[in-house]
Formats: sequence, C-alpha cells, structure tokens
Amino acid sequence: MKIHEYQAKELLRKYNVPTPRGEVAETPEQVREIAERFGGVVAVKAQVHIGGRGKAGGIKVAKNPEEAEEKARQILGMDIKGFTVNKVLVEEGIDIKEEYYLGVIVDREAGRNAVMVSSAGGMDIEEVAAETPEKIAKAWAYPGRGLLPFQINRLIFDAGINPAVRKEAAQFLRALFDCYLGVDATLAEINPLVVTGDGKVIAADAKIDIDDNAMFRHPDLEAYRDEEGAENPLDAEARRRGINYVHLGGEVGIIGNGAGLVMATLDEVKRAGGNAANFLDIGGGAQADLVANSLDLVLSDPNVKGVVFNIFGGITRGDEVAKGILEGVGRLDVKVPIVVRLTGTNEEEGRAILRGSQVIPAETMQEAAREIVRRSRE
Amino acid sequence: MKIHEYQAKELLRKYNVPTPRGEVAETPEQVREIAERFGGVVAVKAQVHIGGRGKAGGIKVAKNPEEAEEKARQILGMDIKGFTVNKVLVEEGIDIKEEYYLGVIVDREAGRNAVMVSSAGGMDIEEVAAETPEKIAKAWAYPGRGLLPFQINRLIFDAGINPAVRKEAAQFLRALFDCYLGVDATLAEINPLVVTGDGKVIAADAKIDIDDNAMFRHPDLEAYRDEEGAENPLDAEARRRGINYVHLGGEVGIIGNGAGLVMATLDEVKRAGGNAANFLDIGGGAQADLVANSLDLVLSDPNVKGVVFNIFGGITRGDEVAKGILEGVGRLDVKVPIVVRLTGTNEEEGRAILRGSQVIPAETMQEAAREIVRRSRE
Amino acid sequence: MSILLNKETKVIVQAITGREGGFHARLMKEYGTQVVGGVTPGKGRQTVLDDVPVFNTVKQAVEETGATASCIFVRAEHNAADAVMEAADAQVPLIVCITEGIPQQDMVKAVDFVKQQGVRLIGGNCPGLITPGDAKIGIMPGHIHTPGPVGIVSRSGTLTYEVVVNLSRVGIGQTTVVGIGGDPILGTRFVDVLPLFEADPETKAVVLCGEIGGSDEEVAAEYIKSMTKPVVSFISGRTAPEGKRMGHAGAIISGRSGTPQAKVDALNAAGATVADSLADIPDMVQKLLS
Amino acid sequence: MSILLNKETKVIVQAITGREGGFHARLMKEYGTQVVGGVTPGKGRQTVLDDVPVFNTVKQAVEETGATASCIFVRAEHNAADAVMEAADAQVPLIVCITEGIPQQDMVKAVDFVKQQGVRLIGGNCPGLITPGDAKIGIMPGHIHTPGPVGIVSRSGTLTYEVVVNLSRVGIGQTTVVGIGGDPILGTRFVDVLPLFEADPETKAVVLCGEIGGSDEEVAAEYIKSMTKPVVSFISGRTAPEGKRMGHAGAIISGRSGTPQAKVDALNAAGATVADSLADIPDMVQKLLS
Repeated sequence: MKIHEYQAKELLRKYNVPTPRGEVAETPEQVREIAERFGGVVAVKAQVHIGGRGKAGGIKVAKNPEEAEEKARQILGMDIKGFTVNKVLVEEGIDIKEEYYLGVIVDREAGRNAVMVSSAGGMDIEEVAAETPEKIAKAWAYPGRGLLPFQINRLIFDAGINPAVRKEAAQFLRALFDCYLGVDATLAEINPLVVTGDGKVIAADAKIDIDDNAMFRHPDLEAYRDEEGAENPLDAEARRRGINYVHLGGEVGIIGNGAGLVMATLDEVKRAGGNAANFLDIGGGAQADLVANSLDLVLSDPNVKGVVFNIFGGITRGDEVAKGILEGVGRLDVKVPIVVRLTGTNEEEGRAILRGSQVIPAETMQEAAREIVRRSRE
Repeated sequence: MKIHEYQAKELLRKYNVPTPRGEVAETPEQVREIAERFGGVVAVKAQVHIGGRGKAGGIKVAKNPEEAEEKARQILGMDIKGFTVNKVLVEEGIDIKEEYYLGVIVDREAGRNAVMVSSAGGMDIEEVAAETPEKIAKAWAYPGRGLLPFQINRLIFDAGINPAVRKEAAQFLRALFDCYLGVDATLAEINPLVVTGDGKVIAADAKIDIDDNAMFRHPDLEAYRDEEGAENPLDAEARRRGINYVHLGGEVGIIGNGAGLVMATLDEVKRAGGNAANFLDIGGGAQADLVANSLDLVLSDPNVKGVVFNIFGGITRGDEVAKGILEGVGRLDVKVPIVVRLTGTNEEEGRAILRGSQVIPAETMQEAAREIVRRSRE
Repeated sequence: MSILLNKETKVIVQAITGREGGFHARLMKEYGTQVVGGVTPGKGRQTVLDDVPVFNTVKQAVEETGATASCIFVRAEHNAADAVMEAADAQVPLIVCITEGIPQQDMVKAVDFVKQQGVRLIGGNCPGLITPGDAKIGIMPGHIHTPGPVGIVSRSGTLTYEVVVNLSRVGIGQTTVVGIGGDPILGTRFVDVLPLFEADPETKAVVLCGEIGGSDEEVAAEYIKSMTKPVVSFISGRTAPEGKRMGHAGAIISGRSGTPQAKVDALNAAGATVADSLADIPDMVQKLLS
Repeated sequence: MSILLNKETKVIVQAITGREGGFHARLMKEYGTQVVGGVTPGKGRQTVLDDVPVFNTVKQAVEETGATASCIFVRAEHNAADAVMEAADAQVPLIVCITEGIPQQDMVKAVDFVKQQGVRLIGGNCPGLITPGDAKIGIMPGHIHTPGPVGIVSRSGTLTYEVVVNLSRVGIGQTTVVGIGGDPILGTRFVDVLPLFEADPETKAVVLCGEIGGSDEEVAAEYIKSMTKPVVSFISGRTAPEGKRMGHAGAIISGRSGTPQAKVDALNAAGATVADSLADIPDMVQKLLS
C-alpha cells in the first residue's frame, strides 16, 4: 500500500525520526492559515501517489502566507501524471546544509532488508546506482537482529556523511529502520535526508510503502488508504470489493485464475493484436459470486469491447466459475462478446453449464485470445 | 545482582506478567494495614536473598489482618540461614488449582537462554531434574530472535500444562521472557507458576537475578540493590568501595590479582592447614590506592590473623602494588603478619620498595601460603 | 528417479484440520503420497482421513512418524512463518509452504532461519511439487501430470498446469514439477532447483517458467550457461506495463532489473530457448529431446 | 608449528587509540606480532605507534591491511559485543576479545553471530593467546614464555602466567598458550582448543587449567578420552565454598554440575592427570614428556 508523504512523516514521528514541522491541507485558505501559524518560509507539497512531483511543479516554496495560499491554489487540483492533487503538505522551511539519500528496501535476491545511503542526495538515485554505484553505501540487516550498530556506523563512514553529525545520523538511521520494520514497510525512502545549518539530521521528504500482506497486523493503518488519487476509479472500486484488479486501459477485458496465467493471457491478447483493458486474477478456489462480481467490474469499464476468461481449474472448480459467469451475464445486460476457455477440475460440468448461453467457448488460451480480439473489433 | 521477590514482581508487572496483588512492609503494623485493605486471606513472605524461606518458616498465611500482624511479628527480624528478615511481602491469597515450575537461565554450554517448564511445580526442581528429567520441558531461545511462538507452544504441550489455559500460559511465557531479556536477567524463576480456579496464570513466587555486567544499561535498577540482608557487612562494604571481595569466615586474609590465581591461593592456604578469611581480587592494572583500600577492608575483619598477597604482574605492576601495601600498612596500625609474594612486571622495583618494611617476602605462592598459615598461628 | 520427492517421502501436513489442509491432504493421499501425519496445536490425538494421526507439535509428529517432509497450510494471519520455522527447527528436510499472503518481513526471518537449520523450504505462496506417478506435495491437480523426461520449475501455479497439460497432451511426461512460488522472498529459487535437475539422470530437458519482476531469471541464466541439459524458458507478463502490480508481489518491474526484455536476453544469451507463447513449448521441448 | 597464531598472523587492534588498546598494541608489536592496523570510529586516517594506520571500520582495515586477526579492547559499555560482530561480519578469521564485563545477553548474541559467520572468537574477558617467540595477541607478559613442546589452555589469566613461569623455569617451553577467558558465555571452550593441540605435530603434551563453575572441564574430559597426547590438568577453587561468587562469573557452583570434585573425577577418568597444586605441574609434565 502506498501512503502519502504526510502520512509517512506521521509514522516517522511515532518512531522519533526527525521531520520538519508540517500540516496537511485541502484548500488554499487552510494553507494560508497554516503558513501564518508557522511564520516565515514554508514549502507547499502536492500529496499524490506518484513520483516526480517536484519536476511537475507540485512542490513550491513560499516566503509568506499570501504566497503560500497562491502556490496552494496552483497545486491543488493539478494533474500529475494522471493523479489529481487533493491535498498538500505545508511544511516549515528548513535550512539545508547538506543533502543525502537514504533508502531501505526488501532485497529479494539477498532475502534481507537492504539499507542504502548516499551523499548523492536529492538526485535520481537509480541514475546514481547505474552510473556511480560506488557512491552508494549499502548494508544488509541480519534477519531477527536488525541493523547492527557497526553497520550503521559503516554506512555513515562509507557514505561520507559529515562526521560532525555522526551521532545524529546514527540515531536517525536506527529510528528509521525501527519504523520500517515496525510498520511492516517494504520500502522507506528519505530523499533528501537533510543536514541543517544547526546540525540537525531531518527527513525532508519521505516515501513509505506498507506490505499489503501485513495489514492484518496494522488495522490502524487502514485509515491511510487513499484511493481517491489513484489513476483510475476502477482500481479503487476493485480494492473496495476485494478484487485483484489492475486497470490497463485497452479494450479487451481479461479474467483468469493465477497471476502468471493472467499475465500470459495478456501477452497472448497482445500477440493477437489486441490491448488488455485490465489484469484480473480471481485467485485460487473462487466461488461463483466472486466471478460474477469480477465480470461486473470489468464490464463497468466503458472502453471494454469484449471479455475473455482463462480458467485452469485446480483448487478453482470449473462449474463454480461457469455459474459465476452466467450469474454475471444474467445480472447485467451484456452487449459485448464473452469468450471462455475453461479446463482442469470440473471442466466438463462447467462447459455443460455454459452450453446454450451467449458465452463463446474456446479450447486453448491462444484460441481464446484470437477469438476475443477478432470479435471485439466487430 | 540478586533482588527480592517483591522487586522481581515489580519488574514482572512492568512487562505485563500477571502477579498477585501485593505490597512490601517493614513493620507488623504496616502488614496489618495492608491486610485490612486487601481483605480476606493474605500471605506474609520474608524478603531475603536466600532460598528455602518456606521450610525455614519465612512464609505464612493469615486469615485476617490480626493474624497477619501476628505472623509478621514472627517473621520480621527472623534469621534465615544467616540472613536477617527486614522486609516482608504481603500478598492477596490466590486460589491455587495447579502448580507448575518455570525457569529461564543462561545455559553456558549451549550459549543460549534456556527455558524450562515442568508440571512438577512447587517442588525442588533440581531434584526433579536429577530424578525425572523427562518431566521438564526445555527450549533454547534463538539468539536475536528470542523465544519463538512454536517454542512456547511446544513447551506448553510438552510440560502438560492444562490445555484450557494454553493461551494464558503462552502470554505468560512470552511476557516473562521479554522481562528476562529486558532487564538483562541471568535467571528468572517462577516457582510455583499457578493456574487459579478461575483460569488465570499467575506468578505466585518470583526470583530474578540481574547481570551485574549489564547494570550500566539499567541505572534505575541500582535502587534494587539491597546489601542489608547480606551475610556479612564486609560484603556490603566491599560493594560500596567497588572491591571484588567475598567473605569466607576464616583467619587468613587473601589478596591477589586474577580470580583463578586468588582461588588457587585459597586452595594452597587450605593445603597448608589454614582457612581463608576472604577472596579478594584486585583485578588487572590495579593502582596503589585500590591495593591500600583492599588491605584496609581485609584488616577490618576482626577474625583476620594474617594477610597474604599473591601478585603476578602482567598489566598489574609490582611497584604499584608494593606502594599500595606500604600505604595501607602506614595508614593502619597493622598488628598481624603480612606475607607478600610478588612476581612478573616490575617485580624488582616492587621488592625494593618493600625491603625494610614489616612485610615478609615469599618466593612462590606455596611458600607464601605456608608462611602466612604458620605466622598467623603464632 | 526424480528430484526432492518420491514414493518414500513421508509427509506431514501442518493445519491438517483446516478446510484447505484437510482437502488437499486427502488429494495428496489419493495421489499416492505417504501422508503420515498432521499437526494442529490443540488437536493432538485426533485421527483424520481414516488413519492419519494429528499431533500438537511438529517435533512430536516427526518423532512419531519419521516424517521427511511437511506441507504447510497454516494461514498467514495464524503465523505461517512460525509454522515454517517450527518445521525447520524439527529438522524436517523438505518444507513446502502453500500459504499465500505471508508478510514479507515474516518471510525474511523464516527463510534465514530455514537456511541456518540447513533444511529446504519451497514457497511460500506456491503450488508445491509433484513427481508424476509417485507422489505430490501441494495443491496442483494430479491427473494432468504424466511421468516422463522433463523437469519443470516455475514461479506461477496455473501457468505451470498449462505447460504440463500441453506437454502431457503430446505425450511428453515430467520427472518432477516444482512450483517455487511468486512471492518476493522465497525459500527456493530457480537457481536452487536447476542443479537438482542437472544432476538427475532421468531428467533430459528442463522447462523454466519465469515472470516479470525480480532478477531470479537472470541469476538462473548464469547457471544455465554451465548446464549440459537443454532448457526451454518462458517469461509471463512480457507485455505488462512498467510499475503495474499484477497480483504476485514479485511482478513489479522496478528500475533496471526485472524487465521482461532483460530476462529474455539473459536466457537467450545462456542458450535457454525462450518461447514467445506457451503454445510453442511442447514443440520446442520435443525437438530438444529428439 | 603452533596453533591459531604465528609470525604470519596480521593483527588489527579495535580501540587502538584507547589507553589499554594503545598500550598493549605496542607490547604486541614489540613482541614481534605483526600489528598492521587499528580501528577507532572517527579516528580514521591517523597513524599510531609510528607506522600503524587507524581506520574507521573493521571492514576498511581488513581491506587495506589484509588482517587475519583482531584484538578487541573496546569497553563493555561501548558495546564490545558489537565490535566482535563487526569483526565477524568483516570475516576476520580469528577474533580475540580482551574486554571484561560484557553483559551475558550481549555475548549470547555475539557468540551465535560469530558462529554463523564461520569465524573464531576467543574470549571475552580473556588474556588472549601467545605462540612464544613468534607472536602474541593479548595482554599476557610476553617475557615469561619460552618456545617448546607444551600446549596450554586456560580459563584464568594470572593463573596461566603462574603455570607458564613454573614450566619455563625448569626449561619446558610452550607451543601456544590460549587463555579462553572465565566468562559464562565464551567464543571458544576447552573442547574447541584441544583438537588443535592434538593435531599440532609440535605439541607433545597439554596443560589444561580449569576452575570451578560450569561444566566445560567435564565436556573437555569426554574429548580427552580420545586424545593420543598426554594432558595434565588443574582445577582452581577446589576449596571454595558452594554458591560463593569468586569474581569470575563462571565460578559459581550451581546444582549438581560444576562441583570441583565432579571435574576432578571426570578428568581423572579421562586419563588427564590432575595436579593438586600448581607447583606439581612442571614435574608431572616433565615425566609425561620423557
């Protein structure tokens, strides 16, 4: 789950990670009021679930409350790569002396949490990683033991952090890592990590991704979920219904069981000359109701000109899927072609259920893909 | 560091380990007052740093406040194996349905923390360990990871804890282990661990030893140090002066550097027919002041008829020790013989300093032991 | 021969008294797997599936049954990672974790623990493994498999079934099919399974089914360079747009690594024929076998 | 020959800029030990003892000097256990921790970590080790040692010096003298050192100096049964009363194990002659050597 910068900073503060004083606002007037209370220079920062806000004009500095209100008026409602800005974070200006990059991620290959620190702060870290990897100091936390003091020490020396703030930087790193583990994050990025003129180490920006699988441990974080700014309302709707859906924007709706199989179906549709409207995985052991609901969701996309089902029964039973398809088709007045490829557990029963309906059967996934692409063009 | 039962229970409560309601008292009147507030049956328990209180009559149950006061009068001031009872813990009576033993210790051989649970609660666990070891369920915590949930589960099943309180027992174990690690304990024993009639799991007794080496992390626990009840006032005095001293009760005072060497000197004194008054290790790199202070402490024991120094200079310098001895001898009016065996670093300088003083030199530790035993009998 | 699993393997099922665990334990048993016991804390001394004893702890189950493998259906919220560690602590040599949705930090700890204990974990979030005709541990439909000369290793469940069905249909059977799972943190990766196939005398060719995300295929490609046996590979999600999450947490394209093209290039460079469509795999394998 | 340490060993000193670290680094160097560097965070790029470079991290020190051993003087309150783990993480093969007073829970973690990293830790709270005439790592007075045929392993510092002096005085030298330390949780125990002496062709006899507390002597006795070389042993504190703490945390007699008599009996049964007095050791060794 992606969370906003202001939410990430709320979490950081809970773990004693220093952040600038800041408040979130939804109107230019609120922004002015906050800026008045803060006094002096403030930054007004768009809160959207996408990178590159700065370059897109989503972050502006204001010298006084009037200017803050004016900047907020420019930013609020703005479109950044398809995301609408509904909220801004108003932060006290900080006296930036040095900028560093700090990132913690789950390193799949190592099977451990990796911590990266670089003096190339504020820059595009992927570019730094590609071009001057020696500028990134790395350490891998030992599972169960966490990030050990000597590792923190080494990161600071290797990244060339100003020795004058070594103690503060070590405290920051420890607290950040505690936060990362504490909230079950899969990513925590502080870019830039700022050393201020008076020797404070502070998180100027913050990005935290929470592990969706761990949300059962963090019911309080559910409130951080914000689908409003998502790219497509269908993604939000899918989330509400508990359906594993990704909007892709093409004209062929795709439903299947198992992520790999659905992705392969996407590939086959593409090879057949079509464009996937979405990715939808009903998972293992789906019941008729979920299938009907999924069809409903896919069909609510006005671009969709046809839907293909690709089901390989294992735990998922063919008859359940067939029932769900008919239920969905019955509920809605379906005008577009629906091609169904059904095999595996209870495939016979499933096909029998679908016989005589408007649903078009297919033998293989390749055939199904060709068929739906052809028919959705008609 | 040994702490009292009431202190151990204070720590347990901080870690949410269930304990009976209880308060500490120093007079029979206080006991009565506490018993009045608690109402009903109470237990009055001697707080001394020695085991076997129960058998010695240091634990008594009272049915009402009057009886509580009376029992307190019997217990307070009592001598238990050389320890004087200055405090009692007054606890609400608990409805004991089942009794278990629970112990956590540092297992030297495994290099890990071992947890032991047994249904043979309330009994002498060492006897159980020797005679029916299969009645003790054991688990070793994984360093850094702690006691894992499956280990707690297994301990409970293997020890045959009543399945009806499995969840409560698991919570108890987890909390107790957290407490153990949290306070840097080297031992935590709950004997008996009680299951009450209404299905609560509660620490009826508690014994916790804190790692002296870890006290720098727990300055707040310094207040728990209680030397008053110690066997000998000299032990308390040594602690105050920061001297590594153990009172042993014989007539030959022993001072040396290095625990192994001092113990070997003890053995030699015994072989020569004497009895050690104490063990005193001045440690490595001792300065003259510590040496003088140590001599002072040993001589303050009225039983001491002679003192032997056994010094092997390494980090410890012979001249420093010699200076310290003369300083000590000069400060006090020493009436008993002092034999000094000095070798290793700066031994020549040391011997030169002692020459002409009342101190008797010896070549080897065997000679020194024989000499001091002989002279202390004169 | 086969890898990892055969008729001799004695399997216990953790959470055997649950809906999924019970259902699949029965299917495994029906397929011929020696299901020697189950574990559900608090349900010890029961018997399920006619004659399968249930134990309170894995340790007890291993002691009483001599189990050499465990199949885990414990739900993520019920601490599936702890169940994995319990099996590892009890020195079960092969642990197969079917459970999906285990938090990544739990898996980081569990995978490290399993390695320390010197045992093998397959999964989590995997369909398990099957040696056709001998035994299966997991949830794959047994009947689509046929004994034969092809080893299969895959990150995806249903996709693998598709490959198996297509191969079986043209008469190409499998030595062992291993579904390693699609999560970011896994007990076993491609590169851990390939050497087993390379060493197995009955395996004549290998099919590797990868997908977008991570860099396991690239790492596998490095190993494939040194293999004597032919490898056919397939990468699912090649047309998926960057940065879109496709259900498997692993299927995120992040930064420079994990792009489908990088995987295809690496596999091609290593001499592992890459199939553009699943439908092409049987022909390609047939050619390599003959 | 010798064990663990010789002229080729390259040593770094952690906390070399401290009082103790600096003092003993100089003595080690004077004895002939290759002291190639020191580590003190924040004091990197300095030079001490004429030509010994100081680094901020152990990793850097190892990379730049090729160190094969580290001697740790970091104080307990400054997290000596972390210093041990830093050396282990940097894959220093031999770590000698002189520091005394390290909390037991810190050592539990550090010793486990060191094992996982596959390196060797001696100590904490130990005098270190010396191969007379070649090199020393630690705080023992070098001049009392003589090269020769006897391996010594001991839990106590000054007691060992006493044994060494008595041996040297009658002309019996030492291959290597290893002080394993007296703490309850140790990196290396008797039973870890004895096989090294057994395998060392120059070591003709072994002296083992134990003390009351723990059961390391009993464990060692088990191994001694299988040794071809003669072992002389000594147990310090045999007359100490039960339950009294004697400075070394290890020297507590608890319960049935660790009583001096149990140790003496076990060693006698294993064929390791037990000396009643330190003074008897030289004669006993002399007899066994001839």
